[in-house]
Amino acid sequence: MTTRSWQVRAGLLPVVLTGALALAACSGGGSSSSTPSGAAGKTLVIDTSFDLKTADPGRTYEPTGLIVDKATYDTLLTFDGSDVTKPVPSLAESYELSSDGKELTLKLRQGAKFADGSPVTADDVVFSLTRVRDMKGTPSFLLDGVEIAKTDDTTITLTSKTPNPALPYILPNPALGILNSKAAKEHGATNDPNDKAEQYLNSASAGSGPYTIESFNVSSQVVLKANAQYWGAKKPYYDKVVIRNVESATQKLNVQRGDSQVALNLSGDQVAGISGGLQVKRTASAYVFFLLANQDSGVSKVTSNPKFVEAVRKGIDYQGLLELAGEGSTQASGIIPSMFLGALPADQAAKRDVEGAKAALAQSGVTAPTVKLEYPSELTVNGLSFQPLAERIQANLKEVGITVELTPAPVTTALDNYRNGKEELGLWYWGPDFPDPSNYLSFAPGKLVGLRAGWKAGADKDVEAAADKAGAAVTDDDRKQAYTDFQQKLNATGPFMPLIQPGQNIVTAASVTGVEYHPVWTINVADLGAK
Amino acid sequence: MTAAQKTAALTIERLRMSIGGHDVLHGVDLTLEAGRVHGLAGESGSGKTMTGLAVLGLLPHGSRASGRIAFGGRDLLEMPARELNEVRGAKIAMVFQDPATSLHPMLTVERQLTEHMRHHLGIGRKEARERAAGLLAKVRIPGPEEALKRYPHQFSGGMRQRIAIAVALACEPEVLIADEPTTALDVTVQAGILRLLRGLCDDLGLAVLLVTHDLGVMSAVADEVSVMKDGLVVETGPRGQVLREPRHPYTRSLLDALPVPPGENSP
Amino acid sequence: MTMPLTGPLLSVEDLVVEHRTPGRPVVRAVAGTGLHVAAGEVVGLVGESGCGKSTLARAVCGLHGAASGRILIGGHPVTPLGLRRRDPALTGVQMVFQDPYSSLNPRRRVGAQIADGLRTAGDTTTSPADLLERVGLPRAFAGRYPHEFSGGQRQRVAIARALAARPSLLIGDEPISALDASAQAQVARLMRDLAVESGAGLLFISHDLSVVRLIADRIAVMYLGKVVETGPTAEVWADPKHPYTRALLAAIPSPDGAGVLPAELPGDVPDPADPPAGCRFHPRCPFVMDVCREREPLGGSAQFGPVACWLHEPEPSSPS
Amino acid sequence: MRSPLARFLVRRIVTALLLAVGITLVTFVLTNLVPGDPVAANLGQRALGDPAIVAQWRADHGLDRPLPQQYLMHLEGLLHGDLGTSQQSHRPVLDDLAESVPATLELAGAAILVSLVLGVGFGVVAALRRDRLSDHVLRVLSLVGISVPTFWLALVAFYVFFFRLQITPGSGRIDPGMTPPPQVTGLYTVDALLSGRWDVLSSAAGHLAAPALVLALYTIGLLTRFTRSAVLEVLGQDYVRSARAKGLPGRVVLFRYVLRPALVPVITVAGLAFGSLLSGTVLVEAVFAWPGVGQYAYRSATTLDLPAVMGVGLVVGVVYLVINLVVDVLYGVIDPRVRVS
Amino acid sequence: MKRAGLFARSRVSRLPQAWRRPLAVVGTVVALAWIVVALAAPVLAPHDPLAQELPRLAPPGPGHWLGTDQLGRDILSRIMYGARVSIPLTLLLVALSVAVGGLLGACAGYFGRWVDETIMRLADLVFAFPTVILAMVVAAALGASLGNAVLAVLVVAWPAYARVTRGLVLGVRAREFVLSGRLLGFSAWRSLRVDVLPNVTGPVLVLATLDIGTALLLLSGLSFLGLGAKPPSPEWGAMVAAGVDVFDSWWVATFPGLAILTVVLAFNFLGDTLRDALDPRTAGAIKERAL
Repeated sequence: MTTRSWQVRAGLLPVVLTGALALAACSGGGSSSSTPSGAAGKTLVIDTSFDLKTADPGRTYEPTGLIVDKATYDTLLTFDGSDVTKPVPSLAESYELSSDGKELTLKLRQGAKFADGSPVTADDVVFSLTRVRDMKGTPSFLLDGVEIAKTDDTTITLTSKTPNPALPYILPNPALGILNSKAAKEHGATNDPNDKAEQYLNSASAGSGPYTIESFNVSSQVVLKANAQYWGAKKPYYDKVVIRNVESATQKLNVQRGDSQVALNLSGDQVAGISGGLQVKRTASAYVFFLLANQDSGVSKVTSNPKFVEAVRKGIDYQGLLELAGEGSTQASGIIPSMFLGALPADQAAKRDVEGAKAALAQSGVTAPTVKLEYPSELTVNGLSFQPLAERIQANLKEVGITVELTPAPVTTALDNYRNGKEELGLWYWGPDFPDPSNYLSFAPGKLVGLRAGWKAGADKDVEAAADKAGAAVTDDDRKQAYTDFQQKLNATGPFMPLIQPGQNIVTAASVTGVEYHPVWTINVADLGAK
Repeated sequence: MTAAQKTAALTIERLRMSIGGHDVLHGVDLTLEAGRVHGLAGESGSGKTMTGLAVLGLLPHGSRASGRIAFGGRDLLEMPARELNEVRGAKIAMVFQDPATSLHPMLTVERQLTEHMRHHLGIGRKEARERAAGLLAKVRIPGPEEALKRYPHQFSGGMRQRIAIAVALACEPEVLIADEPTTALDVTVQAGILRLLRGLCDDLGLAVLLVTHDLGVMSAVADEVSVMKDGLVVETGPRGQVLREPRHPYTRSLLDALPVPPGENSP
Repeated sequence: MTMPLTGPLLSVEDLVVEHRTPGRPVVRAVAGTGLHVAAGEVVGLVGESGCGKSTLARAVCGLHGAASGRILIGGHPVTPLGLRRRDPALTGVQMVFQDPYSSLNPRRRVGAQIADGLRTAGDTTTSPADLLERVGLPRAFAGRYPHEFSGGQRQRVAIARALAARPSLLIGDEPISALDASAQAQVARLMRDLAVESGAGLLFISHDLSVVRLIADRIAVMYLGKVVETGPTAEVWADPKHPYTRALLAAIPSPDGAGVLPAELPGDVPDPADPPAGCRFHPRCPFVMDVCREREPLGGSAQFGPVACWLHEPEPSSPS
Repeated sequence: MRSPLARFLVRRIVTALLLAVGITLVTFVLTNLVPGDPVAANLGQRALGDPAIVAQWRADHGLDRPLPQQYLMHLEGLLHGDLGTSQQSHRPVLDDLAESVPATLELAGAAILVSLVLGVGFGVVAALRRDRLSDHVLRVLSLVGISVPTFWLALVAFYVFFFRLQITPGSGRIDPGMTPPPQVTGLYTVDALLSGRWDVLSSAAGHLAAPALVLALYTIGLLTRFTRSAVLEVLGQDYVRSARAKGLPGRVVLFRYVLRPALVPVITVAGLAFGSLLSGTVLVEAVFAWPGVGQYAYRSATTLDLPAVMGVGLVVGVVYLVINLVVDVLYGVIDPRVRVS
Repeated sequence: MKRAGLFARSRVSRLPQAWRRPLAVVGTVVALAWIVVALAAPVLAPHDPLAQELPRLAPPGPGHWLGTDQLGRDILSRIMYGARVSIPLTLLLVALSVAVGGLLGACAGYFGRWVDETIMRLADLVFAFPTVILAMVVAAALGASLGNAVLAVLVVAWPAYARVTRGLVLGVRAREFVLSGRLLGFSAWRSLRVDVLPNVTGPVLVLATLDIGTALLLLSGLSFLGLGAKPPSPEWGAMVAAGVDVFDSWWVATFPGLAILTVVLAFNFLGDTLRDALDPRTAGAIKERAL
C-alpha cells in the first residue's frame, strides 16, 4: 500500500488553528456581556428605530430628531412631564397672549447660557425663530405668518395676522429650539433657504440644553454628553447618553439583557411577554392610523364612490386591528387623538357591520371591485408595522367582497404617491405637529391631507363649513363642540377612516427614573435619572 | 557495458494491482540489474507505467497492490511508510514522461535539485548547491550556476528533461525508473536524452527500468526487453532476441505494425 | 467537387503566418515559405514540434489568416474562414486532425457526421455506411456515437467524413500521432490509398519520418517556419542534402535490436519570436560557414531549389 | 525592460480604471431609474409647496440639467473627491462612507479571515482524507454552510447566542458605554490594539465575533469545497508525484508542492467571496445593528438618496477592483511564471 | 498517448453512478418532496394560508403544528403554499438566467471580437457589485414585487452563465470536430447550434442545478428586505421578515427559514454530486462560479 501517514498529521494542523481562533472569538465575546445601568461612567443607552434626518432644529421634524433636539436645545416654553395642556416657562420666564389672540409677548429669562458659556439673548431668539420660518424646512409651518420681533433685550413679541391661540402650544416644539446665533452664523446659518449650517449643527449642537452632541450619525447612533455649563436647576444626570438605531425586535432583547436601559419602540405584542425587573410604561400614543379612500375619480372610479367608502368603513374589523396593535392601543373614534381637546368619545367610534357593508357595496353599483392599498413597507410606529394591519384590512374587506391588492413601497416612494394624492386606498398615520386639535383641520376638503385623498375644495361644503367654524372658535367649550361636530361629519361622509391609536410602550431598566411619554418629543432625555 | 555483473538490483515478483476493483496488473515479474537498462514495452493501457509507479509506492488513489518487490533484501510493498520514504529519491529514483509537468513550476531549479539531497543526505545548503551545479553540468545544462536560479518554464523541453534526470540522480540512487522519458520530446532531442541515459547507466552502474512504447527507443538503449500486454509480461529477453526473433505472437504483431521493417530504415 | 486543374493543385508561395498574443512579441510561425502539391500526389510535411507545419496546414484550410504570401487551391486564392460560410470553391480542401478524441462531435451519431460531408459534396447517392465500409468499418457503425469507438476507429470515421466531401486535397495534420503504434501505419496507409484512389492530393503532416517514408511520394522538411528541403521521398531518404534533414534522419532510433544509439543534434530550437539571423539552422549546424550566419538561403524561390542551404547553392542556370 | 508582473499589473490597473468609470455609469443610470422624486424626499412639506424653492433645490443639485450633463457633473465631482451630499444625512457622502465603510471592512475582513483559515483548513483536510468519513462530514457541513439563508442565520444566532445563551454581546461595534478608540484605520479592533486599549479590544472583538461568524459561514463552505477540489487537482499533478518520488517528507510536499499552487485558484475565489461577504452585510448588519455600509446602502436605496447610493456603488465597486488587484499581485508572489519572463 | 477521451466517455459512464451517491439521493428525495408539497399544497395544507382564523402567535401544537403568525394564520399551511411561490419562481429565474446568460456567453465565445468585448465587459461591470446590493438597487428601482425581484436577480445572475458558457464555448470552438464542420461549409450559426451548444449544455445545466440554491437565497433575501413578494403572499423570505418583529415567538421566523434551508440544501446536494460526476476539465470551468 502507498503511504499516507504524512497526510494525516499535516491535515490536523488547520483543525487545531481553527479551534484556537474560535476560542479567541468566544472569550472576546464573553468578557463584555453587559454594562450595569447608570453606575459605570453613568452612561444611558436608549434603543430606538431611527427616524432621523438631521439634528438641525430648523429642519428636524422626525421623532428621533426631536428627541435629540429636546435634549440639546431649550425652547422658549415647554411642557411639564407629559402634561400637554399647559405650556410652562423655559428660556422665557413668562408669556402673555393678547385678548384677540394675535400677539404673544414673552419675557426672556436672565442667566441662561449656551453650552459654550455665552448668554442666551433676544437676538438669538429672533434669529432662531426667523430662521426656522424662512428657511422653509419641514417645521417652518409652525411659524407661518408669525412676525418675530425683539422689543427690548428681554422681550420678544410674536405677532400673527389671524388669532393664533395655539402659539404657546407650538413654541415648546424642539424644532423651535434657540440657537447660539453667533456660532451658527459662523458656520453658515442664514435666514433663508440657502442656510448652510446643517452640517455644523449635526456635528455639534449650538443650544443651551442639558446635553450636547458628541457624535451624530443618522443611520447608526447619536451620542450626547452632559452639558457641564447647563444653566438650569436640574443638571443632567447621565454623563453620556447613547441613542442607537436598533430594530424593535432587537430592542426588546437588548433591554432584557441589560445591553440598553431604554427601549422606545416595542409593539404591544413585544411588550406582552416582557418580564424580569423591567419597567413598562404603556400610554396611548397621539398617533392615529387611518385609511383614506381617494375621492378623485381620475384616480379611482371605485373609491370615489361614497357607497364604496361606506362599505369599507363598515367592513373593517376595528377590534381585530386593536388586537394586532396590542396592549396600550385604543380605537380611534375620530381623527383627533383621545387625549386632545375635541376628541370624539369612544362610543362614537365606528363598528364593524359586515351585512351593512355588503349592502352598501351593492348600492354602490360596483361589482367585485379590486382596489390597491398603498402603505409604507418598512415604517413602524411604536414597533407596530403597517404590514399586518394592511393584511388584516385586506382579509376584512375580502369578506365584504372587496379585493384589496397590497402595494407596499419604501416610505419615500409611498410618501410621494400619498402627497400627490395618487393613492387609491392609503394606510397612513398622523402624528400631531403640536398638541392642539387645530392640527387636524388639514383633513378638510382642499386642505393638506384632504387633497391627499383627492378631496378637493368644494367637494363637501358641509365638512368645510364645520372645519372653518372649528378653526375660528376661540374658547375651549366652543372649540370642543366645533371639533366634535367636524369629526362627526368627517366620519359620516369623508374619505378618511380613523382606525387605531397604537400604544406607546416604553420599556426601561428598573433603575431608570423619570420616564414620561410625550406626544411631541416622545421622551425628554433630561428628565431621565437613576435610582 | 558490464554484462558480467549479474546482481539483481530490484526484483518484482507476481505483482498484482487493482484500481477501484479493476485489476490492472495480473502478476508481473521483472528483474533489474545494476549497470543495465531494462526496457518495458507495451501499448497504452498495458500496465507498464503502473508497474513503474508501484515500485515507489506511488499508486493512484483507491488502488491496491500485492506480490513482492524486493530491493536490498526487503519487500517494498511491506515496508512501513516512513522507511519507504527514505528509499524513494535516495535509493530508487524516477523520471517521468513530461518534463513540463513533472517539475514544480513555482520553485527554482536549485530548490528542486537540492531539497531531497539535503533531506536524504543531510548536507548543508552550500554543499548541496555545489553538487547541484555539478549535476547540471553532468547532464550538460549550459551555465549550471545561472541555471540554478531559474525556473523550469525558462528552459526548453529537452533541457527540462535533463534537469529532471539531474534531480533523479542527485542522491546517487541504485535504481532509476524512467517512464517514457522521451515521448514528449522531438526526435533530435530524444537522441540526446537517450545517449545521456545510456551513459549514466554505464558510468554509474545504475539499474534502469525504461518504460516506453517506442520499440526504436527500446532497441537503441535497452539491454533486456520485456513486453507487456493487459497487465502481464508476455515476453522477456535480451534486446536482440526479442526484437529480431520474437517468440510471443503479440511481440511479433507489434513489430509487424511498424511502418518500416526492422533493419531497413538506416539511411 | 473537383476543380479544373491549372498548374499544381495546391500552391503556397512566400507564405507568412503570424501568431499574435497581447503583451508578447509576434511569433512568425510560418516565415515566408512555399509548398506545392499536385493532384494525386502525396506530400509528407515533416518537422519537429513548433516548426510551423500545423500552422501551414491550417492556413491552407483558411483556419488561419496569412500575414503575406499566397495560397492557391486550383488557382483559387484561399480566404481566411470568418463567420461566414466557407467559400464553396474551397470545400475541396478537407482536413483530418490530430486528436481522435476531439475530431468527432461526441453528441452526434457518426453517420450524421459523415452525412455532413456528403451534403457538402452534394452527393445524394452515397450513404454514410458506404463510406464506413471504405474506411474499413462495419456499415452498422453509422448509428453509433463516437465514444463507442477506439482512437484508430475514430480517425477512420474522421477520414470517412473528410472523404465524403469529395475533396481535391486532403490534409492530415498529425493524424496518427495520438494513436497506438500498431494503428499508426494502418491509418496512414488507409489515408494514402483512399486519397490516391479518389484522385485527390494528400498533404500528410507528421513528425514521424518513418511513417511518412512509407506513404509519401514527396517529402518536405520544415525547420523553424521554413521548408528547408523538398524532394522525392526515396531520394531524400537515401541522400538527405540539408544538414537538418540529415540530423533528423540520423536521430531516428531503429527497432532493429542492434542497440545503436541515434545521433544527437546539439542545441535547442531557437525561439521563433526571435529567430537567428542568416540561416535559421546555423547555430546547430555542424557544417556552419560564415555565409550561413549572415545571409539566409531563400528556399523555394529562384535562387535556391529544393534545398535551402549554402552547401547546396544551386547553379544559376538550373532551378528545379 | 519591465518585468512581466509590472506589465501585467499595469494592464490590470488600466482595465480597473475603465471598469471604475463603468461602475459610476451603472450606478448613475440605476439610481436615475428609481421612481420617486428626490425633491419630495428631501424638502420640508412647506418648502415643497413653494415652486421657487423646489426649482432652486433642483438647480442646486443639478437635477434640472439633462442626464448626460448630470453624469458629467457627477464625474467631475468625483475627480475632486466629491461624492455629493447625502440627501438623508445632509452630509458629504464621503464623510458618511468614511464612517460606515471601516465598520463593514472590519466585519467583512474578520469574516474573510475566519473563512480563509477554516475554509482552507477544512478543504485541505477533506482533500487529504478524500472519501473517508471526515471528508464526507466536511462535505455535508460545507454544503450546509452555503445553503443557510444568511438573514435567517443572523436572526437565529442573535437570538440564541445573545439572548438565550448570553455569550455574545449585543448590538453595535463596542459596548455603548465605551468611547471608540482613536481613529487610525477605522477598524476598532486594530485601533484598540494600536492604542493599547485592551478593554475596547476585547469588547470590539466580542461584538465582532457573532456577526463575522454568521457572515463567514457561507464563505467557509465555499472555500472548503473549492480548496478541496483545488488540492485534489494539485495532488494529481505530475510534480507532486515527482516530489513524492523524491522521498520528501509529507509536510514539505503538502506545503511546498500542494498548498502553494492550490492557493492560486483559492485566492481568486477568496477575492470573489469577499464580494459575497459585502452582499451578506446588507442582510446581517440590520440584525446586529452594525453601523456599516450595508445598512447605509439599504437606507439609501429605500429613501432614494441618489448621491449616497452612487457613493456606495462606487466604493463597493472600487473595493472589488482593489481586491482583484490584490489577487493579481498575490498571483505574482505565488507564481514566478507571472513574475519572471 | 495519455490524452484519454475524458470528454465523451466520462459523462456517459459516470452520471448514472452519481445518482446512487447518498447525497444525491437525499437531495433528490428532499427536492422531490418539496415539489410534491408545492403541487399538492391545496390538498396537504390543513388551513387556508391566508385565513386569519386561528389564535394569534400560538406556539406549535395540535391544529397548528408549526404555530401561527401575528395574524393568526397557520404557518405550516403558509409554508406549504409558499413552496408554490418560491420553487417555481426560482426555477423560472434560473431558466431565464441560463437562457439569457448562456446565449450571450455563447455568442461572446463563438463570435469573439466586439461581441465578446461588449458582453464580457458588461458582465464584469455586474460582477463589480455585490449581488445583494445590486439586486437591491435594481429591485428598488423597479418597485417591490416578486416579478421585479426575479428581474433584479436575473440582472445579477446572467453574467455567471455568460462567463461559464463563454469559457466552455471557447474550449469547444477550438475543438477539431467544430473546425471540421466549418471546413465542410457549416455556417457559423449551424456550427454553433449543431456542434458547439450541445457540447456545453451538460456543464451549464449542472451549474444551473448548483445555482438554484443561490437563486432562492437571493430571491428570499430580497423578499426579506421587503423588495420581493407582496403580502399576503406566503413567500418564505417575507415570512422570516415578519417573524423578526416577534422574536419571542421563535416559530414564526424559524420554520420558513428552515424551509429555505432544506430546499437550497437539496439542490446543492444534487448539484454538487453532479459536478463531481462531470468531466474534470469542464468541471474546472464551472467551479470558478460556485459563488
